[in-house]
Amino acid sequence: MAEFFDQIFVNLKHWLLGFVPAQPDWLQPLATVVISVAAILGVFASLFAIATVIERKGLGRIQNRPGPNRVGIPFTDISLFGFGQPIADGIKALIKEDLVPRAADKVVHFLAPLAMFVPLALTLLVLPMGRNMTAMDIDAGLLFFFAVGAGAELAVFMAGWSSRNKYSLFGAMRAIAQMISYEIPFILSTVSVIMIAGTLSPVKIVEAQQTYNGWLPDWFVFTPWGLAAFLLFITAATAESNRSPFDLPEGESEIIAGYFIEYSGFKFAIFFMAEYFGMFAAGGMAATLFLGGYAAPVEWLNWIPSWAWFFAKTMGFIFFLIWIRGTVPRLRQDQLMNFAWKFMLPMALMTILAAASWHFIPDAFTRWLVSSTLVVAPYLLLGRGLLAGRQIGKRAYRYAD
Amino acid sequence: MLGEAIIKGMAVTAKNFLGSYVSEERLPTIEYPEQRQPLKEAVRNFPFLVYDGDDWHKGMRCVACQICEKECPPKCIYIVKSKDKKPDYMGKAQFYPATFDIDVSVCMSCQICVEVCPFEAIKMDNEFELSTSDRFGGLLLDKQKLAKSNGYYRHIHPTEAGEVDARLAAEKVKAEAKAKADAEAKAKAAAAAAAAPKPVSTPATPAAPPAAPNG
Amino acid sequence: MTPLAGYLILSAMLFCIGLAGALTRRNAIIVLIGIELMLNAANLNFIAFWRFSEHSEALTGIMFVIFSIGVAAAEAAVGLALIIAIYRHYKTTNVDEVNSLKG
Amino acid sequence: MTISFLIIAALILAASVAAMTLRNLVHCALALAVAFAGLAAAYLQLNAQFVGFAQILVYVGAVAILIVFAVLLTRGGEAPERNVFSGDWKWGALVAALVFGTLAWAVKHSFASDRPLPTKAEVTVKQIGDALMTKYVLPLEVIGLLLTAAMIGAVIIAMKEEKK
Repeated sequence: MAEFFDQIFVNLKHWLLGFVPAQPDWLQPLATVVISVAAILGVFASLFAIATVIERKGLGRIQNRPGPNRVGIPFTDISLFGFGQPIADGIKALIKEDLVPRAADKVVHFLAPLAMFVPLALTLLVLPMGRNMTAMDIDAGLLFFFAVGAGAELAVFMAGWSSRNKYSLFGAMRAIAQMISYEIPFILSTVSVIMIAGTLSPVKIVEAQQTYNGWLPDWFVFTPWGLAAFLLFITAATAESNRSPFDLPEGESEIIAGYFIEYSGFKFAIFFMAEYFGMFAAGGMAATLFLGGYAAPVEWLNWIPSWAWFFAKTMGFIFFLIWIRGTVPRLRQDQLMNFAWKFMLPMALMTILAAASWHFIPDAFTRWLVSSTLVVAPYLLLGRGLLAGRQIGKRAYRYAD
Repeated sequence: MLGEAIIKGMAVTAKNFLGSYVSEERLPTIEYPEQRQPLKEAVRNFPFLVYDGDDWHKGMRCVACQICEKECPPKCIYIVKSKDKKPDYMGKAQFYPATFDIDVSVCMSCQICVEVCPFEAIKMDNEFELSTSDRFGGLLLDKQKLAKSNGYYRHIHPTEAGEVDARLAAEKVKAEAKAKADAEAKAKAAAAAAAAPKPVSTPATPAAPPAAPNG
Repeated sequence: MTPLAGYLILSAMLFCIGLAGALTRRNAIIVLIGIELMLNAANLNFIAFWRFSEHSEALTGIMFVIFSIGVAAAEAAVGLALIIAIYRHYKTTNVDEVNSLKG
Repeated sequence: MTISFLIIAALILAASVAAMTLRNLVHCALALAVAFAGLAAAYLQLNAQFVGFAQILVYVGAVAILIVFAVLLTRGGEAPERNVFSGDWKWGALVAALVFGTLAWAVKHSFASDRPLPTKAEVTVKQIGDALMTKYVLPLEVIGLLLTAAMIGAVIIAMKEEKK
């Protein structure tokens, strides 16, 4: 029975493929790709709608207010607890007039949201969303994930520059500087997982984490280097998708709305959706690399279908981002850069060293000892070292006191 | 340990988040149209005309003395005095306003008209949901729309209405006492006049009653 | 016209477009873009020959291209640094006007 | 000469011609990015997956943005007013055409024109990793050194000299 639910979507796809005639040999593979892509876009678009509501309700509840709970079925007072809100937002985005500034560079202005959305949607193809439910099971899946993710920076520049607006150019420059400097820890934090799993393919990385010893599953996050790499990956992913403490590019207080300032109507909605797709992809990859993808946390929970675990972990990551957004204030640009280059880069290199020591030391106890010291020691030294130089005290105002 | 400040912050927001589902004090929002904030007593928005009893035209206290019209700073009151009179709450015949318009788009709720009104005829209402689609006619309230019963006044401003009613009742009692006293004095004077001519003589011509009221 | 010849013709065309751009355009950055295109044309040749060689497990073609991408990235970085330094000094990136050797 | 090859070739050539001939420099840089992406597609079609993704990561992700930043730093944003091509552009075009002629002649008469298509060469990342770590470990170290030197050199060249 559990097997049936677990493979329900795979069987559904095979059933659909049955209708596709087999004469032209290129029709079958095309059909599989079309079905997978349609499924992914459908699922993640609805997840995007739900995520926006969860974000606004979560942030509201953190600030002791209920968040959207009005939009429901029209002409009745069924409020659907606010989950009608994305429909209202979608219609609003569709109906709103789409202004293009006169001085804007029409072609580049028009292509920017597309160039932003396509790479971030492509990154979803390599995520193993369930047992043999991967749209594109390729050997160098992780490299594909980072390569296509790097395409988003160019789109950010296109948006910022083509709007011919100083604020948007500022926002774009900040966003690119941030994305490039956080891309290196983002990639380096996964090198340790690749070393231990011995492959770049996310599917095999997840299969390496399926076993359980005793109660604890063999996830990489339960190893010292795994935990450090997981935290680095999450921080870098937050910075990569311009979220919460790293949302300088669209710092509303300073530069209004960053690089998508001259976009309204549906183009703005595409930017918004692209950002969320980036977060889903980062969440999915974090779950795949460190939290055992579609594996159940404990042995006897295996009857729950594998894809349910994947989406639970991804939405858990989204809620964690919302939780961080409700808590931590925004970083200054120089703090942001220092944190990336002076703290996260050395830490990422140290986690690779820790993973190496974990791999080559046979004895379990010394393995834990060496690996955790290789992670905790630089964490403390770097942390203390970076803070030593500056006097973190009460802020002294030179003029207004 | 580095980073424990972030963890402490996360704990606070987590407490708020979970608390908002559990304890009432962590979700103080009043969802406006369904639940309403109880208005303080002294809240005032636009004036209205008070009337006693149940017929708004007969019981209206306003006697069209037009003091409020003259005193109103933005000049948003417009009164046309009636030709005939109607008895007021003490039965004395008074004028009444044929038309009494207030342009609430101009009124600035300063309550000067209430302070200068000698007859307690105009008071401040706390009704604020007054949105209309018509910008001009819709905001010009005529006499009928302005008239509200004294019971409504006592409902929205209980203490103030209590004082006003007490004062009016006292005035009424005093006026009646004075009227009674006048009546007695007149009766006594009439009786005295009737008694005085009998003992002297009974002249043939009927003397005009010396109307000498002693008020 | 086998597929290998197709790729070779494509990379030759790409190389010549890059060469034409580098030779005819005024702006230094476009010259650098032309050089990038020429480098990429060469990479395409390597991969084409690797794909159509008998024992493709030797991986020489792929190795060459990986190192070539590394070197090209380094070269682009240094080239652009030079252009920015020249721009700061001469206030122009026009290749014809940057012709005096005096520092 | 499959259709997909023709599509990718057309995309690459169109993008690179655009990169060379457009007036606005930022448009040139973006066209170059499209050309790089087209080349990555060509590599994928030639079953060189690792190189295709490396191409996207390095070129589209970094070099294109580097060039765009350089364009902005040298005030290339606005469209140039004077003629975009240098004075004697005809000679350049002639030289390029000659080079293409010789190359095309060489390809036509070489053994390549009748080379049969061998089997699908499936290369896993593990093989590339092993090759890099065993046979090509020296070039790997040298390229690491070279990249560091290039980075430091680029920073020093482009650094603002302190006013003496």
